[in-house]
Amino acid sequence: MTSKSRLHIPRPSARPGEAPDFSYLSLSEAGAVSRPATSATASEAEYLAQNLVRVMDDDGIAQGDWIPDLSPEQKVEALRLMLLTREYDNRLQRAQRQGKISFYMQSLGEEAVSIGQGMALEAGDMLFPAYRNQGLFILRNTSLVDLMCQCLSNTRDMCKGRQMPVMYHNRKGNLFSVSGNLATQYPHAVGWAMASAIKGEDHIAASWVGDGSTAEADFHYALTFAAVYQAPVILNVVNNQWAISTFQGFAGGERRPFAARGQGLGIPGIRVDGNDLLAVYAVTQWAAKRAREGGGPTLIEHVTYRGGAHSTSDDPTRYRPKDEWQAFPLGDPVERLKKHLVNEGHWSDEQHEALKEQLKETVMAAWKEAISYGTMTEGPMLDVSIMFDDVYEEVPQQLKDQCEELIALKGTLS
Amino acid sequence: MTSKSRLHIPRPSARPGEAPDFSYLSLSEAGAVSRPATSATASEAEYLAQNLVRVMDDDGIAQGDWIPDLSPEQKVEALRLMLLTREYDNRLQRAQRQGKISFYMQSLGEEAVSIGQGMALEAGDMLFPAYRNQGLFILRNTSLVDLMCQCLSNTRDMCKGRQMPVMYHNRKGNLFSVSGNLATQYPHAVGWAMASAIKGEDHIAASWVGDGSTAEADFHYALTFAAVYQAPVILNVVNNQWAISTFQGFAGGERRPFAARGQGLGIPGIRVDGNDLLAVYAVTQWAAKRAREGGGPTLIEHVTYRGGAHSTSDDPTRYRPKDEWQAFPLGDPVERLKKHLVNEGHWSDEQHEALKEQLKETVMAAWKEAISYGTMTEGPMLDVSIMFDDVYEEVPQQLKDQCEELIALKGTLS
Amino acid sequence: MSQMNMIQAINSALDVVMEKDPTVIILGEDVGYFGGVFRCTDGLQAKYGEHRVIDAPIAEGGIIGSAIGIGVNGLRPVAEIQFADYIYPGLDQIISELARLRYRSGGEYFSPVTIRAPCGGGIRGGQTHSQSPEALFTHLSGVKTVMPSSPYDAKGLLISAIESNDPVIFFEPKRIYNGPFDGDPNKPATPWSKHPAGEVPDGYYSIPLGEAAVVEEGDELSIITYGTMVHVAQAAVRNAGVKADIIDVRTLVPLDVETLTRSVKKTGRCLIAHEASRFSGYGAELSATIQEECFWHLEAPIERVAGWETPYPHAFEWDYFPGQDRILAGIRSIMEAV
Amino acid sequence: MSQMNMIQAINSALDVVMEKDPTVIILGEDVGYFGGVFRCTDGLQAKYGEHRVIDAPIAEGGIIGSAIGIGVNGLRPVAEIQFADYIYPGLDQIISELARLRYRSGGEYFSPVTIRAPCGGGIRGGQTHSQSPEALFTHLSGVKTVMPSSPYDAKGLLISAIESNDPVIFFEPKRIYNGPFDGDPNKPATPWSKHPAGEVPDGYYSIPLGEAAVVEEGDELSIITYGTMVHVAQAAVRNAGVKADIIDVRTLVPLDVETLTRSVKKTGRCLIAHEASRFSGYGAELSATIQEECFWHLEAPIERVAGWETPYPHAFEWDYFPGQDRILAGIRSIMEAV
Ligand SMILES: Cc1ncc(C[n+]2csc(CCOP(=O)(O)OP(=O)(O)O)c2C)c(N)n1
Ligand SMILES: Cc1ncc(C[n+]2csc(CCOP(=O)(O)OP(=O)(O)O)c2C)c(N)n1
Ligand SMILES: [Mg+2]
Ligand SMILES: [Mg+2]
Repeated sequence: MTSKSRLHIPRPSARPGEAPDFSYLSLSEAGAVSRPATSATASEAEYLAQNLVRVMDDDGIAQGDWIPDLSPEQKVEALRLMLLTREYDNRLQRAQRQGKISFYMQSLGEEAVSIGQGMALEAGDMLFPAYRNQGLFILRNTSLVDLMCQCLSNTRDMCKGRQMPVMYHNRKGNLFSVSGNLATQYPHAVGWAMASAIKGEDHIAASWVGDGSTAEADFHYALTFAAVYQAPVILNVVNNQWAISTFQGFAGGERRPFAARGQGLGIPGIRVDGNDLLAVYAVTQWAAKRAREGGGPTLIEHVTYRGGAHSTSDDPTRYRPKDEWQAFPLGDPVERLKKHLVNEGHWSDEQHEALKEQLKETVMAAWKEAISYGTMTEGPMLDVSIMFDDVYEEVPQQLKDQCEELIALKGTLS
Repeated sequence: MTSKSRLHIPRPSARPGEAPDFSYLSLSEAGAVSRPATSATASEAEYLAQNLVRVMDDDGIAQGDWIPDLSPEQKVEALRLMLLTREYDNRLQRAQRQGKISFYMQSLGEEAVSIGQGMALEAGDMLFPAYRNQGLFILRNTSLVDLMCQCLSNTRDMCKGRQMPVMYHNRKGNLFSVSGNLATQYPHAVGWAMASAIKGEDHIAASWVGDGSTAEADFHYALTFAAVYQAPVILNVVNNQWAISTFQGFAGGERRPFAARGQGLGIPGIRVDGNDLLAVYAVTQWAAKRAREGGGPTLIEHVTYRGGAHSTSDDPTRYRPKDEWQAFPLGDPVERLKKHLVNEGHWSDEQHEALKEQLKETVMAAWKEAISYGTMTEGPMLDVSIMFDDVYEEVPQQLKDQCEELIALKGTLS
Repeated sequence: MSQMNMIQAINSALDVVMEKDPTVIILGEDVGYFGGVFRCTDGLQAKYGEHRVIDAPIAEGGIIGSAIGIGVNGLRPVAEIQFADYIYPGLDQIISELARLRYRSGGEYFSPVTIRAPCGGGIRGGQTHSQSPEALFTHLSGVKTVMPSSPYDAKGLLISAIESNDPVIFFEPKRIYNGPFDGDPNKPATPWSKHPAGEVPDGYYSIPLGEAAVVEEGDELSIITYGTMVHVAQAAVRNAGVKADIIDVRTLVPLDVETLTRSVKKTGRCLIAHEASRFSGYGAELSATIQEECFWHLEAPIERVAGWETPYPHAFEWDYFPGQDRILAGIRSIMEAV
Repeated sequence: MSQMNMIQAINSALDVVMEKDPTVIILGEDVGYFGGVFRCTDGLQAKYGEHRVIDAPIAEGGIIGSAIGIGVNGLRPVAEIQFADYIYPGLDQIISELARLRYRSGGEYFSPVTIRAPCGGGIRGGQTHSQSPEALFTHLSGVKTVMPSSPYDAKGLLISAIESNDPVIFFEPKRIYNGPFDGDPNKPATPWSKHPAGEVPDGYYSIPLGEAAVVEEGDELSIITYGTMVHVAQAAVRNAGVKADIIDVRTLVPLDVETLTRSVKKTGRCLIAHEASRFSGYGAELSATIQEECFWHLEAPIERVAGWETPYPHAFEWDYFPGQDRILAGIRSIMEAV
């Protein structure tokens, strides 16, 4: 039967043991793609989905229409935030290996997406992150201790022990609760933006999904509702080439860029170099301005690479070349921004190393504080009655009874 | 709050009491759109989604690249099938009004879609119809009596009394079971086509949804899976401008044609004059050939108009101008094919009237036979034990017990 | 006070709440200009504008998903699902998101969405316009589930549902939209105007969620039911000449265990009735709970009268529907048990 | 015969059936080249080719929807849903299509889809990797629902499920993939190699759907359970020193009522245990059915030990999980009832 099969099965360009091959990635030169007015029609902006908006060239020099108006200080701050995110990831990845937390997911290699976009948006804009957007939480001043305590499910956990690691939220920071279910937050962002429009407010919403998650229904719902009501929302697809073990071709990325997914609905799409912080910032600013002007939604595809394993439960050497990231033509977002800053004379190797050292200490200090509030295995522990709160606004009688039953049972045991 | 609202709310061009206005419909001249090779790339075929493939001009003369190779006899047969479908609809619509059946849905004005496409496909191709594709059943020789008995839920009902009217199927005719749930059959068609490809067979699948139904998740799943595996399937969107009371703008049709919905995945889309049987036939043939050659899926949007009420439960004068259909620029598919045949000298008004009369009799005879097998209210009745069959392949003990309980209970009552 | 049928009562509830609270908005298929296929939102768009009564794309998951986001942004969305049979494309958003948002965010986020859906059979709607899927929702932690059985209750409960900061699934038994159907399809339908619960205050009032109603009192038997079956049970009891407590559960979650058990402890006999299929239906939970709480008072097995374990069959509607005859048979068997 | 853990047994079932029947194909997220996140399909793509073991887009509704079409075209699809917690986007296709296709088409169409999904808690997976949603499926007419508790049963039941022309939802309690977990997270895990049911024939065999297994015999009490809880119950009974029938339901639908009631009629006392939340859980149906069938034999209320009525809480896993202590408390209360 199979010998005659005509079913097309997408195949990644390289498997373990083979040489990485990114020839499938269509690239544009830095500065090559022009910047339309934010009032451009969807048709006028259509070329943005087929090309790749890039600002920094191989020497780190900014090129073209999309150079954002960022001061050296802002760029250094962006670099700091990316490095901090990476250091935070390092620390928690190790904590998982040491059995202090049950699970972890790094954003290694994708830091420019969260930091570049977060910087381009306003504090009143509401963000609906996915699990690899820790950079947004760090950027919006969620304390590292709070983030760590969430991962530790300890007595200071913002989720009160109810969520796996990385499922953060930050109410004051306008960061929505991360869900373990893929893409479910996408229609929430659209709904939030609809409400903002209904109320006549200026705030916009933004959300993120991975390349793989675009196959889910919620992706379609979100695009449809955003298009129908022209909701002020930025919908991001972080195309890091992989969805656990399947490459982006299994989500339909073989023929067209993900940036083109909204075209059939008239949603402009921008394909951007996701490892180029300046480009990410610039396209986000464009989309945000457009949304605030009443121009409706924009879909942004960030072309990047998942530098690490999918999660601490994953071993990517089983399905992709070990050195694939090293061969990724868009490099490492940290190194690229560093090069740009060094080139412009605002940064040096020494400063860079010193900053890394300092961030390491900051993170370590935060970690020490965080574990003082308890770990998965060591004291202080959350009061078990918390398990029964927040299912409803008020605890119903049945849950009160169950809580009592449990406490009584624990009493007889100890 | 609402005074400041910026939410875009789609608005139909005319409401009851206003003059119909189809200026929003972008039209092409008959023959104006060229026909690419079936081996064309998706990009080469992209213009087909933005234009409108038409063959018959206002005088009924066939024009351009897409003129299909149909003999006069075949075209007369197509006319006959459209008329038969319409007469069948007439009869069942009246039956519902008389309380003989519980519900009905006409395909008035959309007959060319089912007849044109059905004729262009092969008997081994598997069709996954929606509820307004009765033409496909008629074309594939499902006996009128069988169709009517389904609507009557009587002793000869193919569904054994289990389905509302119009939820037909025809196993031998390769017509899948119509579902009351919108769009659910779309991924079935793709799966069927995948299996055909896996087995190395030549048969393709086709499915239909309405404009409104494109917002459902299954539309997205079907397109994604079809694109990923390049499944040999034709996915049709019958854009009859309305989805119960909402016009096609509420499904995202305001900015781009539905034919463009697959572009972001590299699925070629064709926008066709759905009331032009020759054009419908021609584009279907193109898509079928392409699929059989391994070229993968095609999305076809049929631009047509829902000439009647949504169903017998609906009153369209509450939400659209009474005379909107009369103003529809693409006319009536029956009249258009008739004009073409008359113009070509293969048909006459007299023949037309005679045929209509004859079909009326055929349908009436079928109806008389059908009701002899029972109606909703008058005997013969299905044996009640049939209610418990086919839930599973074998009737489990629990259902046997329930059946006995019911029969015993009915026994005590009578 | 006015005479209202259940549609008018629901319409009135929406009107009253929208008037009172400008953050309430309605979203659903055909709910806007047209006023809904059952006309529950008739006139509301004209009154409150296109931005508060919003026609939606045909995407139940999108309606519920966007309603969640709307709710997070300070508005109070009431989503209509055209038929309960079409709620399933939205189940993931209900189960994974709506029900758990407050819990998983440590109480910091919630979305006060109310989802209205006409449910139940008896209207010759076949399998896709007749289902009673309430059991599925009652197994979820974090949503409340409600089903009224009269215009008066429908308005009062719907107002409470909309005002609740918890998500509520509000099922409307469409067979009794126009009158208290007693299970006999051959009799002319009684309108609500002939029923005391068809008298409905014009203005604001509410009925707390979580309280069952004893609609009929007796000491020989407890019948526990909800929705359309309340009226079928009442008719059956009249015909059986038995003195029964008839309890309308009204709020399925959280369940008013107290009212149920008080009755069963008194009568010692209990019949549970609902339209949905029996196996793993909501009646199973009612039966299990009552058995646990009232075991020592039971004088006969608790029985369930429910839909058969098949999809809803168009032609066999009245053999499938658990009508008076089946309730009578159940009553008989319970009363004769020794 | 080989020593197999449950993953190997499932893999072996798939292998044996694919070898025997060339129409069997596998579809799911990460099931192909990678062999599945739990490695249940390890090696199968290499052996049977990319066209029979197919990596799918991340779209559970699309996987189930296309599997239905694949099944209609004469193949026999086994779909993997990566975690039971992610099955909800596919519920509409299961409820509205898969379960009803045979019925609604008068028996002319069907699709023999098997859906495998790892379920259950005890792995520190938080709310999105710990759920036990089986109750929802047991309320549907037209699908069978299965949950094995050992490698031997897993292989035999999975083979039957795949060969069945009825759709089957096959839940795999992932906590016992590697060993018969007894509910005590502080003890070193026992591997299947130490358990008789870890002995699995290498070749073809099958266990009929619809038959419960009496895994332990006694006359003082019946414990009815399934999945991981079978082992927790066994350990609890050992510690309680009570003589109990322990019945592993195995096939939740169709339920083997006969085996259950035979036991309860013998013992007069019954405890039901499952991981899922109690309210409207599958235990409610078990309790209701047993009460109906065995009322006159019951000497104490039937009790349910189940998950609390909250979402699955990460940090409180061992307070939430119905462990030995809760079963012991249940046994005590049932045995002491007079
Ligand atoms: C609804 C749902 N299905 C499946 C999963 C399991 N899962 C978790 S992450 C993942 C891959 C997602 O890939 P992508 O969207 O590309 O995001 P990335 O991990 O690359 O950032 C899968 C399949 C899930 N969490 N939710
Ligand atoms: C899942 C689902 N949601 C809602 C409905 C109710 N409904 C039946 S037909 C219809 C409108 C469909 O419009 P369209 O897809 O344009 O098809 P048309 O009726 O115009 O042929 C709606 C909302 C349904 N049958 N299924
Ligand atoms: Mg990815
Ligand atoms: Mg339509």
